[in-house]
Amino acid sequence: MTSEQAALIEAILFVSKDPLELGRIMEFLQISDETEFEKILQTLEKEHFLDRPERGLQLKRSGGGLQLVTKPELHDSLKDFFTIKQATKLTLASLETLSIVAYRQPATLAEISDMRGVNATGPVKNLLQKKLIRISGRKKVPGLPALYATTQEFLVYFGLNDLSQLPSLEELTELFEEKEQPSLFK
Amino acid sequence: MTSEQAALIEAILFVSKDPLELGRIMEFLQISDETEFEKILQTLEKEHFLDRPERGLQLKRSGGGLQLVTKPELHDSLKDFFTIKQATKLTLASLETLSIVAYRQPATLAEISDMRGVNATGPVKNLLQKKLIRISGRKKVPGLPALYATTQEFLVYFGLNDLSQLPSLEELTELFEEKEQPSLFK
Amino acid sequence: MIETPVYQVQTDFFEGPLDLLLHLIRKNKLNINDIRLAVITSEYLSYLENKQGINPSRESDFLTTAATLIYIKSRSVLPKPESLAEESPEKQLLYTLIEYEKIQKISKMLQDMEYTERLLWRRLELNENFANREYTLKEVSAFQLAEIFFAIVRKKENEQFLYVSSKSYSIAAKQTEIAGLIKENGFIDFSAYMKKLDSIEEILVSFFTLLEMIKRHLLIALQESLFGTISLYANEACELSN
Repeated sequence: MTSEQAALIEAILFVSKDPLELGRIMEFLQISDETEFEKILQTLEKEHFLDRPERGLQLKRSGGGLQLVTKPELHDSLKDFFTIKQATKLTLASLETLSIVAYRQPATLAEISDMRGVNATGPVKNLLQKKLIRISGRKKVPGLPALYATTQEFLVYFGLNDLSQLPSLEELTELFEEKEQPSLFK
Repeated sequence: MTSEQAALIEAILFVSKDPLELGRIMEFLQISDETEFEKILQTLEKEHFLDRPERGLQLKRSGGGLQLVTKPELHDSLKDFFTIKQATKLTLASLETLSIVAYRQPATLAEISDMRGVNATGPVKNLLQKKLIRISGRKKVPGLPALYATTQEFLVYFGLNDLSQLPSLEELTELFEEKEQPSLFK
Repeated sequence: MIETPVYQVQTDFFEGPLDLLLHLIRKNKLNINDIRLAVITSEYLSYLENKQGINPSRESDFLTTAATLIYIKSRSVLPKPESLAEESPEKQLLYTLIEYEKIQKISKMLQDMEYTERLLWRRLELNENFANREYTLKEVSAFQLAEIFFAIVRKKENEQFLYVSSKSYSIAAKQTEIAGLIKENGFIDFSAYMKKLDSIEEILVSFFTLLEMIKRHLLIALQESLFGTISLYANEACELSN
């Protein structure tokens, strides 16, 4: 096995996340003898991966193909590293309520409950406590119900700079329906 | 650098899709001294990747982080092997628009169009979709037009570590002056 | 990075009027600080007349500059030609040109950098499930989803479906439904899925459910081409059901 062959095998396995068929790799390296190829693979696997404690990867055969994967003994460390520690997530009822407030604000509790088909008192209270919505005023109808709108914290949660960053219909029209400029030469 | 550290760095870089922040890797390896970490990285880069012709990968710093990529000399072979086309290159119109955003950020669509002498709606839309630019806010003028700025993906796409790595306009002029035809800056 | 061979993109057209003007200035070996733009006006106009290098969809931009040039020229033949005064249109245009020349330099530099970077292949550039297809897939932003979403809302509004449904929809139920559909079919065609929904409420709830699932990395949205359909896939790294 030449070092060029080893480098190429590593690179193609790295790029393609799917197991690669042995036949394709053989063809690529212009090796026609299966026994020879098998020997190359075994040398590669042992000398470049398994026998090297400084390497975090190994070769794996699965589904009739060859794949690069991390070594099993690193599993726990990797799991630690890639676990995203999330702050408490919003309940689904709260999200649902929030979606209505975001697009229909300012909205009253009755309007929100109507749209959800269930009473929204709980979620509204929850969202108020989490400061994702606030009372922005009173609707001028009998009983003067509170009107709810989204807050600064809402923007942060959804990664928005300001409410106008929620894609508006106008924005989308401007950016995504570019009209061809009328040609003046005809 | 222990072989365990080397193996771990390789494994986490292999698994993560985006460049990994150096700080996160340091924390993971429980290294607090930046100089020490820098030395580890340089040893790793040289001894485990660059100096080994049998390896197809190398380390790359971009977007403020570290990433595993294939070696540049393997590009043609990889292109042959994978019939898939790489993502299309940017058009000149998009590159011009991106240049303006990169150097004048944040900039509005009107400002970009003015500087190019042609309407930039198409390229802006294209760059938004490619996530190379983003809406960073609103300009406080009538109509509150969106302000565009470059993204993290912009850095990664062009192999930059941070925006300060872009040459200044003065440096740029010097760089181009010798090899260019009659320069307009004199 | 500047030393790498310049990877030129050939285009049939000048990128715009400024590009053409710079070309004419260079061609005539003129210095931008001495130049009277009136000198190259007729040459500019002949390009426009012959449509040489003129992008048809940008004709109006070229014409606007032509009008400015003619105006500048007409001022220059007045008995008392003004020097390049503060507010003269010539000075303004020259300033724009100088700035535009910088942009061209930066563009060339970015192009070289792009060329260099494209030699390095990253993982996931090829999505695992599509290794044998001919097109590339890119992740789409919430912005694009929103585009389609609003198009559907508009359509629904035209159909006067607004508020007709008395059914209520919950994000929890939607998430289960979407997870089920993806499990069954492997993916969801976003447009087709949204079109099947029968009320504004259901669309809103579905849309926010999808956004949230994407935000939580439960789903990946991919688009085959610029205006192609958007497909939603389960993110293998996550359990769809949680």
